[in-house]
Amino acid sequence: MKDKKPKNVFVEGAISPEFIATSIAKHQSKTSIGAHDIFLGQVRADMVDNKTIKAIEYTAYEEMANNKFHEIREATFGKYELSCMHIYHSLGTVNAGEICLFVFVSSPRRKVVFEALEYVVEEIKANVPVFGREIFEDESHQWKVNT
Amino acid sequence: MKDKKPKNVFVEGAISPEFIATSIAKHQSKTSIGAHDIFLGQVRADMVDNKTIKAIEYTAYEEMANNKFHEIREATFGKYELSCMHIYHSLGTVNAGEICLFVFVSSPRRKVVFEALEYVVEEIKANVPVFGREIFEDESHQWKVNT
Amino acid sequence: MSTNIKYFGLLAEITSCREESLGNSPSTVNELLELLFEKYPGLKEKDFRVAIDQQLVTEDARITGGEIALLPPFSGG
Amino acid sequence: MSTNIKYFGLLAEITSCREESLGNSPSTVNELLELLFEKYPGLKEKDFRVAIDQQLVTEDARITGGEIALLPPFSGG
Repeated sequence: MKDKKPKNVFVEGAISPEFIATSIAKHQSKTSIGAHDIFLGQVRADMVDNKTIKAIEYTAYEEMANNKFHEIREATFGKYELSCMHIYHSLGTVNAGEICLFVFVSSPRRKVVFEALEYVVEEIKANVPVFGREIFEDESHQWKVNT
Repeated sequence: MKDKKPKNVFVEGAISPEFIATSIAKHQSKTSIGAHDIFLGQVRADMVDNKTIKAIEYTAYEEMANNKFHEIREATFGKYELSCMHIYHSLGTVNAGEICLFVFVSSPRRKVVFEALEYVVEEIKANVPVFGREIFEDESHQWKVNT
Repeated sequence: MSTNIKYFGLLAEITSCREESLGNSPSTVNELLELLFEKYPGLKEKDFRVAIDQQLVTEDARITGGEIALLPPFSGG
Repeated sequence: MSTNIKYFGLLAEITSCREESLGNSPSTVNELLELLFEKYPGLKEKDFRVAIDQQLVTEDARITGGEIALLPPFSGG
Protein backbone atom coordinates (compact mmCIF):
# COMPACT_ATOMS: atom_id res chain seq x y z
CA MET A 1 0.00 0.00 0.00
CA LYS A 2 2.97 2.36 -0.26
CA ASP A 3 2.80 5.34 -2.54
CA LYS A 4 5.81 5.88 -4.68
CA LYS A 5 5.54 9.65 -5.03
CA PRO A 6 4.27 12.46 -2.83
CA LYS A 7 0.59 13.18 -3.20
CA ASN A 8 -1.19 16.34 -2.22
CA VAL A 9 -2.21 16.21 1.42
CA PHE A 10 -3.78 19.66 1.46
CA VAL A 11 -7.45 20.45 1.16
CA GLU A 12 -8.91 23.93 0.86
CA GLY A 13 -10.73 24.99 4.02
CA ALA A 14 -12.11 22.79 6.80
CA ILE A 15 -12.34 19.00 6.62
CA SER A 16 -16.01 18.02 6.90
CA PRO A 17 -17.46 15.13 8.93
CA GLU A 18 -18.95 13.84 5.66
CA PHE A 19 -15.49 13.69 4.10
CA ILE A 20 -14.34 11.60 7.06
CA ALA A 21 -17.38 9.32 6.78
CA THR A 22 -16.67 8.74 3.10
CA SER A 23 -13.08 7.87 3.92
CA ILE A 24 -14.23 5.37 6.58
CA ALA A 25 -16.79 3.85 4.21
CA LYS A 26 -14.13 3.25 1.56
CA HIS A 27 -12.37 0.90 3.99
CA GLN A 28 -15.30 -1.44 4.39
CA SER A 29 -14.21 -3.42 1.37
CA LYS A 30 -10.80 -4.00 2.98
CA THR A 31 -11.79 -6.96 5.10
CA SER A 32 -8.32 -7.73 6.41
CA ILE A 33 -8.53 -4.57 8.54
CA GLY A 34 -9.58 -5.06 12.15
CA ALA A 35 -8.73 -1.69 13.70
CA HIS A 36 -8.82 1.94 12.62
CA ASP A 37 -7.46 4.86 14.59
CA ILE A 38 -8.34 8.41 13.58
CA PHE A 39 -6.91 11.67 14.85
CA LEU A 40 -8.77 14.91 14.23
CA GLY A 41 -7.31 18.31 14.98
CA GLN A 42 -10.03 20.87 15.71
CA VAL A 43 -9.54 24.64 15.87
CA ARG A 44 -9.99 25.88 19.44
CA ALA A 45 -11.67 29.21 20.27
CA ASP A 46 -8.91 30.06 22.75
CA MET A 47 -9.08 33.32 24.61
CA VAL A 48 -5.95 35.50 24.63
CA ASP A 49 -5.97 38.87 26.42
CA ASN A 50 -9.77 38.91 26.43
CA LYS A 51 -10.00 38.26 22.70
CA THR A 52 -11.30 35.00 21.28
CA ILE A 53 -9.81 33.16 18.32
CA LYS A 54 -12.47 32.77 15.65
CA ALA A 55 -10.45 31.00 12.96
CA ILE A 56 -7.00 29.87 11.86
CA GLU A 57 -5.71 30.69 8.41
CA TYR A 58 -3.23 28.05 7.28
CA THR A 59 -0.45 28.53 4.78
CA ALA A 60 2.34 26.10 3.92
CA TYR A 61 5.52 25.68 1.99
CA GLU A 62 3.50 23.24 -0.05
CA GLU A 63 6.14 21.40 -2.08
CA MET A 64 8.33 20.85 0.97
CA ALA A 65 5.31 19.96 3.12
CA ASN A 66 4.06 17.34 0.67
CA ASN A 67 7.55 15.87 0.52
CA LYS A 68 7.68 15.77 4.33
CA PHE A 69 4.25 14.12 4.51
CA HIS A 70 5.55 11.57 2.04
CA GLU A 71 8.67 10.92 4.13
CA ILE A 72 6.51 10.51 7.23
CA ARG A 73 4.30 8.01 5.39
CA GLU A 74 7.28 5.99 4.24
CA ALA A 75 8.89 6.02 7.69
CA THR A 76 5.61 4.98 9.32
CA PHE A 77 5.05 2.08 6.93
CA GLY A 78 8.64 1.07 7.64
CA LYS A 79 8.12 1.05 11.41
CA TYR A 80 4.57 -0.30 11.71
CA GLU A 81 2.55 -3.05 9.99
CA LEU A 82 -0.25 -0.92 8.62
CA SER A 83 -2.84 -1.76 6.00
CA CYS A 84 -3.23 1.87 5.03
CA MET A 85 -2.71 5.47 6.07
CA HIS A 86 -4.32 8.74 5.01
CA ILE A 87 -3.39 12.30 5.93
CA TYR A 88 -5.31 15.48 5.11
CA HIS A 89 -4.45 19.00 6.26
CA SER A 90 -6.37 22.20 5.65
CA LEU A 91 -5.07 25.29 3.89
CA GLY A 92 -6.83 28.64 4.09
CA THR A 93 -9.42 29.52 6.70
CA VAL A 94 -10.73 27.01 9.24
CA ASN A 95 -13.21 28.34 11.79
CA ALA A 96 -13.16 27.50 15.49
CA GLY A 97 -14.87 24.13 15.96
CA GLU A 98 -13.94 22.93 12.49
CA ILE A 99 -11.41 20.23 11.63
CA CYS A 100 -8.01 21.13 10.17
CA LEU A 101 -6.12 17.82 10.40
CA PHE A 102 -7.34 14.28 9.69
CA VAL A 103 -4.96 11.34 10.13
CA PHE A 104 -6.31 7.84 9.56
CA VAL A 105 -4.36 4.60 10.10
CA SER A 106 -5.63 1.03 9.76
CA SER A 107 -4.23 -2.39 10.53
CA PRO A 108 -5.37 -5.97 11.02
CA ARG A 109 -4.77 -5.57 14.79
CA ARG A 110 -5.21 -2.75 17.24
CA LYS A 111 -1.91 -2.39 19.11
CA VAL A 112 -0.08 -1.04 16.11
CA VAL A 113 -2.64 1.62 15.16
CA PHE A 114 -2.32 3.38 18.51
CA GLU A 115 1.45 3.61 18.23
CA ALA A 116 1.48 4.52 14.57
CA LEU A 117 -1.14 7.26 14.86
CA GLU A 118 0.65 9.08 17.67
CA TYR A 119 3.92 8.79 15.77
CA VAL A 120 2.42 10.28 12.60
CA VAL A 121 0.74 13.18 14.41
CA GLU A 122 3.88 14.10 16.35
CA GLU A 123 5.97 13.93 13.18
CA ILE A 124 3.54 16.22 11.38
CA LYS A 125 3.54 18.75 14.20
CA ALA A 126 7.34 18.79 14.37
CA ASN A 127 8.47 18.47 10.78
CA VAL A 128 5.95 19.79 8.29
CA PRO A 129 6.22 23.46 7.26
CA VAL A 130 2.65 24.59 7.88
CA PHE A 131 1.91 27.93 9.51
CA GLY A 132 -1.24 28.93 11.36
CA ARG A 133 -2.39 32.53 11.63
CA GLU A 134 -4.86 32.81 14.48
CA ILE A 135 -7.55 35.38 13.70
CA PHE A 136 -9.40 37.07 16.57
CA GLU A 137 -12.95 38.33 16.48
CA ASP A 138 -11.74 41.91 15.95
CA GLU A 139 -9.68 40.75 12.92
CA SER A 140 -6.37 41.20 14.74
CA HIS A 141 -4.15 38.13 14.68
CA GLN A 142 -1.23 36.23 16.18
CA TRP A 143 0.88 33.38 14.86
CA LYS A 144 0.11 29.92 16.20
CA VAL A 145 2.83 28.15 18.15
CA ASN A 146 2.71 24.36 18.55
CA THR A 147 3.30 22.95 22.02
CA MET B 1 -19.29 15.98 31.39
CA LYS B 2 -19.61 12.91 33.63
CA ASP B 3 -22.73 10.83 33.45
CA LYS B 4 -24.20 9.86 36.74
CA LYS B 5 -25.80 6.61 35.64
CA PRO B 6 -24.99 3.94 33.06
CA LYS B 7 -26.40 4.61 29.63
CA ASN B 8 -26.93 2.07 26.90
CA VAL B 9 -23.77 1.64 24.86
CA PHE B 10 -25.24 -1.01 22.56
CA VAL B 11 -26.58 -0.43 19.10
CA GLU B 12 -28.33 -3.03 16.95
CA GLY B 13 -26.16 -4.17 14.05
CA ALA B 14 -23.20 -2.40 12.47
CA ILE B 15 -22.15 1.17 13.28
CA SER B 16 -22.39 3.20 10.06
CA PRO B 17 -19.91 5.81 8.82
CA GLU B 18 -22.81 8.30 8.79
CA PHE B 19 -23.42 7.68 12.49
CA ILE B 20 -19.75 8.45 13.14
CA ALA B 21 -19.93 11.61 11.00
CA THR B 22 -22.96 12.82 12.94
CA SER B 23 -21.13 12.23 16.20
CA ILE B 24 -18.11 14.21 14.95
CA ALA B 25 -20.34 17.04 13.70
CA LYS B 26 -21.98 17.36 17.12
CA HIS B 27 -18.59 18.30 18.57
CA GLN B 28 -18.10 21.31 16.32
CA SER B 29 -19.97 23.53 18.76
CA LYS B 30 -17.54 22.50 21.53
CA THR B 31 -14.84 25.00 20.69
CA SER B 32 -12.61 24.23 23.67
CA ILE B 33 -11.77 20.89 22.03
CA GLY B 34 -8.51 20.77 20.07
CA ALA B 35 -8.03 17.04 19.54
CA HIS B 36 -10.25 14.04 18.90
CA ASP B 37 -9.11 10.44 18.80
CA ILE B 38 -11.41 7.76 17.42
CA PHE B 39 -11.01 4.00 17.54
CA LEU B 40 -13.05 1.82 15.20
CA GLY B 41 -13.17 -1.95 15.47
CA GLN B 42 -13.95 -3.55 12.11
CA VAL B 43 -14.92 -7.19 11.56
CA ARG B 44 -12.16 -9.05 9.71
CA ALA B 45 -12.86 -11.72 7.10
CA ASP B 46 -10.28 -14.05 8.65
CA MET B 47 -9.69 -17.40 7.09
CA VAL B 48 -9.68 -20.45 9.41
CA ASP B 49 -9.17 -23.96 7.99
CA ASN B 50 -10.02 -22.72 4.48
CA LYS B 51 -13.28 -21.13 5.59
CA THR B 52 -13.79 -17.37 5.67
CA ILE B 53 -15.57 -15.47 8.42
CA LYS B 54 -18.46 -13.56 6.91
CA ALA B 55 -19.91 -11.96 10.04
CA ILE B 56 -19.77 -11.80 13.83
CA GLU B 57 -22.93 -12.12 15.88
CA TYR B 58 -22.55 -10.26 19.16
CA THR B 59 -24.38 -11.01 22.37
CA ALA B 60 -23.75 -9.50 25.79
CA TYR B 61 -24.70 -9.69 29.41
CA GLU B 62 -26.20 -6.29 28.80
CA GLU B 63 -26.87 -4.98 32.31
CA MET B 64 -23.40 -5.97 33.51
CA ALA B 65 -21.81 -4.69 30.30
CA ASN B 66 -23.46 -1.28 30.56
CA ASN B 67 -22.33 -1.07 34.18
CA LYS B 68 -18.79 -1.96 33.13
CA PHE B 69 -18.82 0.62 30.35
CA HIS B 70 -19.95 3.13 32.93
CA GLU B 71 -17.14 2.16 35.33
CA ILE B 72 -14.64 2.49 32.49
CA ARG B 73 -15.99 5.95 31.65
CA GLU B 74 -15.71 7.09 35.26
CA ALA B 75 -12.21 5.66 35.65
CA THR B 76 -11.08 7.29 32.40
CA PHE B 77 -12.44 10.72 33.34
CA GLY B 78 -10.65 10.27 36.67
CA LYS B 79 -7.31 9.53 35.03
CA TYR B 80 -7.38 11.86 32.01
CA GLU B 81 -8.49 15.45 31.37
CA LEU B 82 -11.07 14.78 28.71
CA SER B 83 -13.77 17.06 27.34
CA CYS B 84 -15.95 14.12 26.39
CA MET B 85 -16.07 10.43 25.64
CA HIS B 86 -18.48 8.24 23.69
CA ILE B 87 -18.61 4.47 23.38
CA TYR B 88 -20.83 2.42 21.08
CA HIS B 89 -20.75 -1.36 20.63
CA SER B 90 -22.80 -3.48 18.26
CA LEU B 91 -25.14 -6.29 19.22
CA GLY B 92 -26.46 -8.79 16.69
CA THR B 93 -24.93 -9.39 13.30
CA VAL B 94 -22.05 -7.30 11.93
CA ASN B 95 -20.70 -8.33 8.54
CA ALA B 96 -17.01 -8.48 7.64
CA GLY B 97 -15.85 -4.97 6.76
CA GLU B 98 -18.44 -3.33 9.01
CA ILE B 99 -17.77 -1.52 12.26
CA CYS B 100 -18.66 -3.10 15.61
CA LEU B 101 -16.94 -0.75 18.11
CA PHE B 102 -16.69 3.05 18.09
CA VAL B 103 -14.78 4.82 20.86
CA PHE B 104 -14.45 8.60 20.67
CA VAL B 105 -12.45 10.77 23.11
CA SER B 106 -11.87 14.53 22.94
CA SER B 107 -9.70 16.98 24.83
CA PRO B 108 -8.32 20.49 24.51
CA ARG B 109 -4.88 18.98 23.78
CA ARG B 110 -3.68 15.96 21.91
CA LYS B 111 -1.35 14.08 24.28
CA VAL B 112 -4.12 12.97 26.55
CA VAL B 113 -6.44 11.65 23.83
CA PHE B 114 -3.88 9.11 22.66
CA GLU B 115 -3.39 7.72 26.15
CA ALA B 116 -7.05 7.80 27.08
CA LEU B 117 -8.26 6.09 23.90
CA GLU B 118 -5.90 3.15 24.22
CA TYR B 119 -6.81 2.80 27.90
CA VAL B 120 -10.55 2.72 27.13
CA VAL B 121 -10.21 0.20 24.29
CA GLU B 122 -8.05 -2.16 26.35
CA GLU B 123 -10.45 -1.92 29.29
CA ILE B 124 -13.38 -2.74 27.05
CA LYS B 125 -11.65 -5.75 25.54
CA ALA B 126 -10.65 -7.09 28.97
CA ASN B 127 -13.60 -6.29 31.20
CA VAL B 128 -16.87 -6.02 29.33
CA PRO B 129 -18.96 -9.21 28.98
CA VAL B 130 -19.55 -9.20 25.24
CA PHE B 131 -19.32 -12.39 23.22
CA GLY B 132 -18.67 -12.73 19.51
CA ARG B 133 -19.84 -15.69 17.48
CA GLU B 134 -17.87 -15.84 14.24
CA ILE B 135 -20.01 -17.10 11.37
CA PHE B 136 -18.37 -18.73 8.36
CA GLU B 137 -19.65 -18.67 4.82
CA ASP B 138 -21.05 -22.19 5.21
CA GLU B 139 -23.00 -21.08 8.31
CA SER B 140 -20.75 -23.05 10.69
CA HIS B 141 -19.31 -20.97 13.50
CA GLN B 142 -16.67 -20.59 16.19
CA TRP B 143 -16.46 -18.36 19.24
CA LYS B 144 -14.24 -15.28 18.98
CA VAL B 145 -11.26 -15.06 21.32
CA ASN B 146 -9.67 -11.67 22.03
CA THR B 147 -5.90 -11.45 21.84
CA MET C 1 -35.40 -20.79 47.32
CA SER C 2 -34.54 -21.47 43.70
CA THR C 3 -31.40 -20.26 41.98
CA ASN C 4 -31.54 -18.43 38.64
CA ILE C 5 -28.62 -18.88 36.31
CA LYS C 6 -27.80 -17.16 33.01
CA TYR C 7 -25.52 -18.72 30.40
CA PHE C 8 -23.70 -16.71 27.74
CA GLY C 9 -21.93 -17.36 24.47
CA LEU C 10 -20.43 -20.80 24.07
CA LEU C 11 -21.82 -21.88 27.45
CA ALA C 12 -25.42 -21.30 26.31
CA GLU C 13 -24.70 -23.66 23.42
CA ILE C 14 -23.58 -26.37 25.83
CA THR C 15 -26.56 -25.95 28.14
CA SER C 16 -28.95 -25.37 25.22
CA CYS C 17 -30.54 -22.56 27.18
CA ARG C 18 -29.77 -18.97 28.10
CA GLU C 19 -31.37 -18.99 31.50
CA GLU C 20 -32.73 -21.57 33.91
CA SER C 21 -33.88 -22.01 37.44
CA LEU C 22 -32.33 -24.77 39.57
CA GLY C 23 -34.69 -26.42 42.02
CA ASN C 24 -32.15 -27.03 44.76
CA SER C 25 -30.16 -24.19 46.26
CA PRO C 26 -26.40 -24.61 46.42
CA SER C 27 -24.87 -22.43 49.11
CA THR C 28 -21.53 -21.72 47.42
CA VAL C 29 -20.30 -21.30 43.85
CA ASN C 30 -18.33 -24.53 44.26
CA GLU C 31 -21.49 -26.46 45.10
CA LEU C 32 -23.27 -24.85 42.17
CA LEU C 33 -20.50 -25.86 39.78
CA GLU C 34 -20.61 -29.47 41.00
CA LEU C 35 -24.32 -29.57 40.21
CA LEU C 36 -23.81 -27.99 36.79
CA PHE C 37 -20.89 -30.22 35.81
CA GLU C 38 -23.06 -33.23 36.53
CA LYS C 39 -25.93 -31.83 34.49
CA TYR C 40 -23.72 -30.52 31.64
CA PRO C 41 -20.47 -32.52 31.47
CA GLY C 42 -19.34 -30.36 28.54
CA LEU C 43 -19.06 -27.31 30.82
CA LYS C 44 -16.20 -28.88 32.76
CA GLU C 45 -13.56 -28.38 30.09
CA LYS C 46 -14.60 -24.81 29.32
CA ASP C 47 -12.96 -21.65 30.57
CA PHE C 48 -15.49 -19.36 32.26
CA ARG C 49 -16.08 -17.02 35.18
CA VAL C 50 -19.02 -16.67 37.52
CA ALA C 51 -20.77 -13.41 38.36
CA ILE C 52 -23.31 -12.85 41.14
CA ASP C 53 -25.37 -9.72 40.64
CA GLN C 54 -22.95 -8.62 37.90
CA GLN C 55 -19.86 -8.91 40.09
CA LEU C 56 -17.25 -11.52 39.26
CA VAL C 57 -16.76 -13.88 42.21
CA THR C 58 -14.41 -16.71 43.16
CA GLU C 59 -15.44 -20.33 43.61
CA ASP C 60 -15.70 -20.08 47.37
CA ALA C 61 -18.23 -17.22 47.21
CA ARG C 62 -21.49 -17.81 49.06
CA ILE C 63 -24.76 -17.76 47.14
CA THR C 64 -27.53 -15.92 48.97
CA GLY C 65 -29.88 -15.29 46.08
CA GLY C 66 -29.30 -12.77 43.33
CA GLU C 67 -28.64 -13.28 39.64
CA ILE C 68 -25.93 -15.78 38.78
CA ALA C 69 -24.21 -15.69 35.39
CA LEU C 70 -21.68 -18.00 33.75
CA LEU C 71 -19.43 -15.98 31.46
CA PRO C 72 -16.99 -17.37 28.88
CA PRO C 73 -13.94 -15.27 27.93
CA PHE C 74 -14.99 -11.78 26.84
CA SER C 75 -14.53 -11.03 23.18
CA GLY C 76 -15.99 -7.60 22.57
CA GLY C 77 -14.71 -5.12 20.00
CA MET D 1 23.26 34.65 -10.66
CA SER D 2 20.39 35.96 -8.57
CA THR D 3 19.09 34.30 -5.42
CA ASN D 4 15.39 33.55 -4.99
CA ILE D 5 14.01 33.57 -1.48
CA LYS D 6 10.60 32.58 -0.13
CA TYR D 7 9.24 33.90 3.16
CA PHE D 8 6.53 32.15 5.14
CA GLY D 9 4.13 32.98 7.95
CA LEU D 10 5.25 35.71 10.30
CA LEU D 11 8.40 36.31 8.24
CA ALA D 12 6.36 37.25 5.16
CA GLU D 13 4.66 39.89 7.29
CA ILE D 14 8.02 41.38 8.25
CA THR D 15 9.34 41.39 4.70
CA SER D 16 5.95 42.39 3.25
CA CYS D 17 6.46 39.85 0.50
CA ARG D 18 6.29 36.11 0.04
CA GLU D 19 9.05 35.80 -2.48
CA GLU D 20 11.82 37.98 -3.85
CA SER D 21 14.96 37.86 -5.90
CA LEU D 22 18.17 39.31 -4.45
CA GLY D 23 20.47 41.00 -6.98
CA ASN D 24 23.73 40.03 -5.31
CA SER D 25 24.56 36.38 -4.66
CA PRO D 26 25.70 35.51 -1.16
CA SER D 27 27.78 32.34 -1.11
CA THR D 28 26.73 31.03 2.30
CA VAL D 29 23.60 31.14 4.43
CA ASN D 30 25.48 33.32 6.91
CA GLU D 31 26.18 35.92 4.24
CA LEU D 32 22.58 35.76 3.10
CA LEU D 33 21.33 36.37 6.63
CA GLU D 34 23.62 39.38 7.05
CA LEU D 35 22.12 40.90 3.91
CA LEU D 36 18.58 40.16 5.04
CA PHE D 37 19.06 41.47 8.58
CA GLU D 38 20.24 44.74 7.09
CA LYS D 39 17.28 44.93 4.74
CA TYR D 40 14.70 43.72 7.34
CA PRO D 41 15.94 44.51 10.85
CA GLY D 42 12.78 42.93 12.29
CA LEU D 43 13.93 39.49 11.09
CA LYS D 44 16.82 39.48 13.49
CA GLU D 45 14.82 38.82 16.61
CA LYS D 46 12.69 36.10 15.03
CA ASP D 47 13.14 32.38 15.36
CA PHE D 48 13.36 30.71 11.97
CA ARG D 49 15.14 28.05 9.94
CA VAL D 50 16.52 28.11 6.42
CA ALA D 51 15.84 25.51 3.74
CA ILE D 52 17.62 25.14 0.43
CA ASP D 53 15.68 23.10 -2.10
CA GLN D 54 13.33 22.01 0.68
CA GLN D 55 16.11 20.68 2.91
CA LEU D 56 16.80 22.39 6.22
CA VAL D 57 20.39 23.65 6.33
CA THR D 58 22.73 25.20 8.91
CA GLU D 59 24.13 28.71 8.73
CA ASP D 60 27.43 27.62 7.24
CA ALA D 61 25.75 25.89 4.28
CA ARG D 62 26.94 27.03 0.84
CA ILE D 63 24.46 28.55 -1.57
CA THR D 64 24.89 27.34 -5.13
CA GLY D 65 21.52 28.26 -6.55
CA GLY D 66 18.28 26.50 -5.79
CA GLU D 67 15.21 27.66 -3.90
CA ILE D 68 15.86 29.26 -0.54
CA ALA D 69 13.10 29.46 2.07
CA LEU D 70 12.92 31.14 5.48
CA LEU D 71 10.64 29.14 7.75
CA PRO D 72 9.28 30.25 11.12
CA PRO D 73 8.38 27.57 13.70
CA PHE D 74 5.99 25.03 12.21
CA SER D 75 2.47 25.12 13.56
CA GLY D 76 0.45 22.64 11.57
CA GLY D 77 -2.42 20.58 12.90
